Amino acid sequence: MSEFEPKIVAFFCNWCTYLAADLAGTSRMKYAPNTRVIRVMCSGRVDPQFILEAFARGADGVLIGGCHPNDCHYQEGNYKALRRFYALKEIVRQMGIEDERLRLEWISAAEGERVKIVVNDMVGKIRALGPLRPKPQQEVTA
Amino acid sequence: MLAMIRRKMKFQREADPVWADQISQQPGIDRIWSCVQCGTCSGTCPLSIYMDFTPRRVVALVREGFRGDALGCQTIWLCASCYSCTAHCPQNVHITDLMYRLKREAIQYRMFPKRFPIPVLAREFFRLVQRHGRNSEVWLVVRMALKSNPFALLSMAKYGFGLLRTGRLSLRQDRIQRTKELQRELSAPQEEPQ
Amino acid sequence: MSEAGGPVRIGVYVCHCGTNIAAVVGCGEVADYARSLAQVAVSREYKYLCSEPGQELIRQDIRDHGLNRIVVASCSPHLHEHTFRAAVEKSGLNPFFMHMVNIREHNSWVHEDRAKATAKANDMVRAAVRRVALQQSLSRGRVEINPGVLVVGGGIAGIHAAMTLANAGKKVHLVERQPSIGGHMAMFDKTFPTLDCAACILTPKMSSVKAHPNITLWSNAEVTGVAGYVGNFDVKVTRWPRYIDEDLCTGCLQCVEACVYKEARFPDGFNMGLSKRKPIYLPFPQAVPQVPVIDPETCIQFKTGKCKKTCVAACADRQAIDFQQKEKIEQIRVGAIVIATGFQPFDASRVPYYGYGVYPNVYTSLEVERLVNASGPTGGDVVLRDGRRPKSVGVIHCVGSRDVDSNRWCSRVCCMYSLKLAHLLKEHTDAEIFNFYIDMRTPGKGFEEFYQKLLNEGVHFIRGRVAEVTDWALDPTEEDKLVLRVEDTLLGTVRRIPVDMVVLSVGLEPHADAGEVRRLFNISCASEGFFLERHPKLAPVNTFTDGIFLAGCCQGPKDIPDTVAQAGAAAAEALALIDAGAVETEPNTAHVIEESCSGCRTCVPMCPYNAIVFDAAAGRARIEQVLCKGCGTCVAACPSAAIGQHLFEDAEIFEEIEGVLANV
Amino acid sequence: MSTAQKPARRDGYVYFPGCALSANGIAYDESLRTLYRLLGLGLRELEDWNCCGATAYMSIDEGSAFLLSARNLSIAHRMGAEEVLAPCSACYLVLRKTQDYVAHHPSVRRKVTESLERAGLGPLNTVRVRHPLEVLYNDVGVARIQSLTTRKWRGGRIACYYGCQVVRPYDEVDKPYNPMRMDELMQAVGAPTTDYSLKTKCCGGSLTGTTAEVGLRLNYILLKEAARKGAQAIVTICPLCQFNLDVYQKEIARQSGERFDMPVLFFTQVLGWALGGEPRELGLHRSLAGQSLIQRWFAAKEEVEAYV
Repeated sequence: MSEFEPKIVAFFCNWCTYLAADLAGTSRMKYAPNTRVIRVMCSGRVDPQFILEAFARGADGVLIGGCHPNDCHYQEGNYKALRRFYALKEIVRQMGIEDERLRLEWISAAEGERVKIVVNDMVGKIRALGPLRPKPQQEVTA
Repeated sequence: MLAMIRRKMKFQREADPVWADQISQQPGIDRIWSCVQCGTCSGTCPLSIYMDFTPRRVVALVREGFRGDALGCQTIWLCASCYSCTAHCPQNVHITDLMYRLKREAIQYRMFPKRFPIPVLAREFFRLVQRHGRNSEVWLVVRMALKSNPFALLSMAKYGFGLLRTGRLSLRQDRIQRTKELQRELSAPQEEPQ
Repeated sequence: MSEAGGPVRIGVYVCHCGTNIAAVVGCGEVADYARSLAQVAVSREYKYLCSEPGQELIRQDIRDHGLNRIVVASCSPHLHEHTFRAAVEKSGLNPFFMHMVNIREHNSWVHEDRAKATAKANDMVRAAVRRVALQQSLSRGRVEINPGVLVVGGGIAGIHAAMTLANAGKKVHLVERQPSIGGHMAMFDKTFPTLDCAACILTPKMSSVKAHPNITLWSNAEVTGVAGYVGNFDVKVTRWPRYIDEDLCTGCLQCVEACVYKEARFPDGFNMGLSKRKPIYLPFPQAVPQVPVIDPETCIQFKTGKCKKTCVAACADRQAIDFQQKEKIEQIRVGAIVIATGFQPFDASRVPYYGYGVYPNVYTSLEVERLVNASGPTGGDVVLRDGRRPKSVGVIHCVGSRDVDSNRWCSRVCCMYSLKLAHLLKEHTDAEIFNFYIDMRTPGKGFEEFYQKLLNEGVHFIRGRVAEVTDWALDPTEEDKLVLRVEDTLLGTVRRIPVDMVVLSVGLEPHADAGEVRRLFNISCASEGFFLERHPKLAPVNTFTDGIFLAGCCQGPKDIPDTVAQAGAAAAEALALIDAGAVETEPNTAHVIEESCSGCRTCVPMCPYNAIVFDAAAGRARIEQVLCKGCGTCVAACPSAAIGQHLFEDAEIFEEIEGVLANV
Repeated sequence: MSTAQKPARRDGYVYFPGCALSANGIAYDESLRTLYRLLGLGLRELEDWNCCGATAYMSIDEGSAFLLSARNLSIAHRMGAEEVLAPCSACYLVLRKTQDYVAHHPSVRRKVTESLERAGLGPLNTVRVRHPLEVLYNDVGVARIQSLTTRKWRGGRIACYYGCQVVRPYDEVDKPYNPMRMDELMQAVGAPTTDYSLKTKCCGGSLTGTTAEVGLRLNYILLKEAARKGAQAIVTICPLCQFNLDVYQKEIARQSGERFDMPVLFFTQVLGWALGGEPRELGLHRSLAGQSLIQRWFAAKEEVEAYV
């Protein structure tokens, strides 16, 4: 039985985090091969349904990467993403999915190193948590 | 005359690149690979003027794997751990830690220069603290000189007297109360040589 | 253009990129795997897909096998998406039926485990195959290009770019923050390695800028707002008051003469504070425009309101002096922007052990440029702050460069300008000169020859980074000197060298406000803070924002020849854009699916570009395609799923999600 | 400068004297205790403390070196301390370094935790390591020390000598280059200071004993430059520096053929005297060099005059 390899779906914005991942590549940094990157133009494009769908289809974690505050290529798409993220985080928590499995990171085009650190860190934490298994439905106490 | 002529060429077979890799595993020392050989460490070191290899050259020796030179040199024993090199290094090489690392290995393999008093003092100090839990480096120096070196005694005696008179030197061994506790703590199973 | 009706037939192409991909990802396995997927008609691996034969391979398959969807698994779409779209388009297929999978930057270059890397590539290819099947035929929009160009920064880079564009007949607006153009080059004495006088090269160009009918020069001004997009940038420029009307001033300078301050009292910025100026002053003799400026911080009229205003009297009926002048906002529309905002010299006081600001005889290289200049503060006579003439000088290279505590990068020009200053100081003072370097970097044309010249002039070259500049003396020869303590790494021994004067060769770094400028123009910075080019080799003067180009040291340290060459390249890119007359835009805009729109208006405030309008009559939202930039924020926000985004439709992204997870 | 005094620690500062302050540097211990009393600050001695290991221990066995400090930090934690005061530079650095390595290197953390458990000692947690210079500067403040000054300084100009391990490689006590906090404190009690370029140069530590010609030369340079800059005394924050400059001064003078009569004092002695402490309780009689000057400057029966 081989070690559990978490599968992480990553939504990276075209202008910052996707380029940062490109930079990590051109700099030949090494990080865990567990992410599957889906490119969107802006983190603001990430529909909460995408995230729930990813968890439903078997993702062990979801990572959203956008531009730093004030740096959005589309002025403020990342703020929209952030607002949505807070709401979604609460929903995901109530579903019994651990916090470490859903993450939003601001990574600029210059921060290839950050992609490496974030991915490795997230993979480590999710590996420790184990595969995402539906928890026995807990009574939600508001 | 011919006896003074020494071969200085280094053959690649003398180099031990694996050793260099091992040494650089230790936190902080991994930065030796970033060294650009600028010599800031040697320039800022108050003791480099007495060393057989300047600190910069020690980094070069380690990187190239010349273990014998790096462990046998006087440099590491002249290092007073003032951290000036570490603070000044433009590449953040932890040179002081490298010196400590080399000292440990030199003592372990008894590769320090003969009749060099510093490693002897360090070992003596180590043993005393292990046993009693207390000791003072300076105090030990004075005491050792008073006891062991008859020539030094002549010049040292006057310090000893001055210190005794001003209440700054006692020949009584100070010790902690719970020596057992300390020894238990220090009794870790010996790990691989550091 | 084919609308690709009929059953979906997908071709999958896996690129080896030599060994760049193939060394880590099992390309053959990926191609075999792809062949097993539904709707895949052809699957191949190839050594270099971006090569002409590689592209032809795809086109041939489209013709022979009737492919109507293409997946290319190779490098980043940022590098070659346009290449493969063009290849597909050439065969008659709509270019947006092609989708790229990044198995190089995001895979083979960052992973080592072959099995895991190959599995990841399989997942990504599977997702692409599922998504591409849904992709639709799209057409690009067309945007007319405004023929004007904005050049930001009036140093040598901005000047050269502006002149090139203006000579090609384009209308150029040149905006400079300082009261005069000229930048750092205007402060230099000579230029390396030819030793020709900087002013002799630069000042004619500065005058030409002012005289050129196609150039509008706004000095003492800053860009304070940028909106719009390639071809149609709406730029706001704030022209700060200089309290002298540029149109009325004749540049006679009688006002400066007449100022109530008979003596110049205030540090002169152009001369690095080594001389004084009055509250009303011309930045330097060759300043362009030749119009003085009033410094409200020191002018008595501004401070007390009770000055005799002798300057106004001297100006007489020209009436150019205007204490009431306010900043003026100019609004212009341009098609392209060249950013040439330059660098700032490293602040030497950040290296405390070199004593800058502590010992008066420690100078920065820029101060020495002024000191050796014939029109400088001492008329070219090298006299120290304490009045002595130096008999010995130490020039320290790499101050604020190659140092993790300040800036990690090599500033590229310091070795050469240090050699130049050593030569000039020797020439002016006949002092004994010591250059302290870590590595001597002379890789330009004529540079090594210049180094040889200096070696033969008797300048000392000591390989070692100076550890400290100090005043403690060990013996009489060191009394009243600055002592440099350094390891001469070639001798392998530490030396103490007493000198009268120390020159710190400071590095180049991004402007302190480079981050704000970057946001203003919506471009990126590299980790050092210099502006990021789109690709170091393929698009060195482009940015990731179409229509914005880079020139000079704002992109990274470089010398004058390289700066001018880059400025020419930036101007040429801007010209190519403008002369095309129009530019095609990505079709990735959002669109309202009318039958689903409930008219809730959630989307309307989401759009930062006001592209969404609510059609009250129809009770539905509508998206203006020209204004939409394609971020997709409104798509994610729509509660009725009534907004789609071309190229990033919900269904396509869901397929990708399911695709990457299909084997879980 | 804020004059507001932070509330004193509940039970005062937990104080780790270390071996040097109990032997050759006893004057530092005496003056520190006196000064704290005059400032109304409590000092509780760290119970059954052991030697920090200094530089020698690091040269033999780094792991054990960290364990020595770990025991002290663990005892401090058990005493309910959030902070431990370490006046000796070697002690300060080793404790501080141990914390750093425990925090950042999992292998060190593991070994320390296991060893403490084996010895029945508690966890380290986050006891903060502090140096009296920084405590006096930050917690008490220059202004308060100035306001509490009761004696007029009658001594000469001072060279403030910080030495090495307190300002490097950690910079919490003062800046690594041209530190000024001790200078400011000295000026606050009226003692003029010189611009001393060697204030962070190394005294050579125990080299004075092991390789005398090297160690003495370093101290010769320190003394000579202080004198050249017009200093009549050197004030230190480290027992080893004080020891070297004080005890070997006569020998240095003999070998160099130059005359030195330079009192080498602890900064706590100067501050303690300015605040009204008596010379004997400040250990001023324990200096070897410049004793006649010391007796002249620090007269016992100085009438208390309001000074500020």
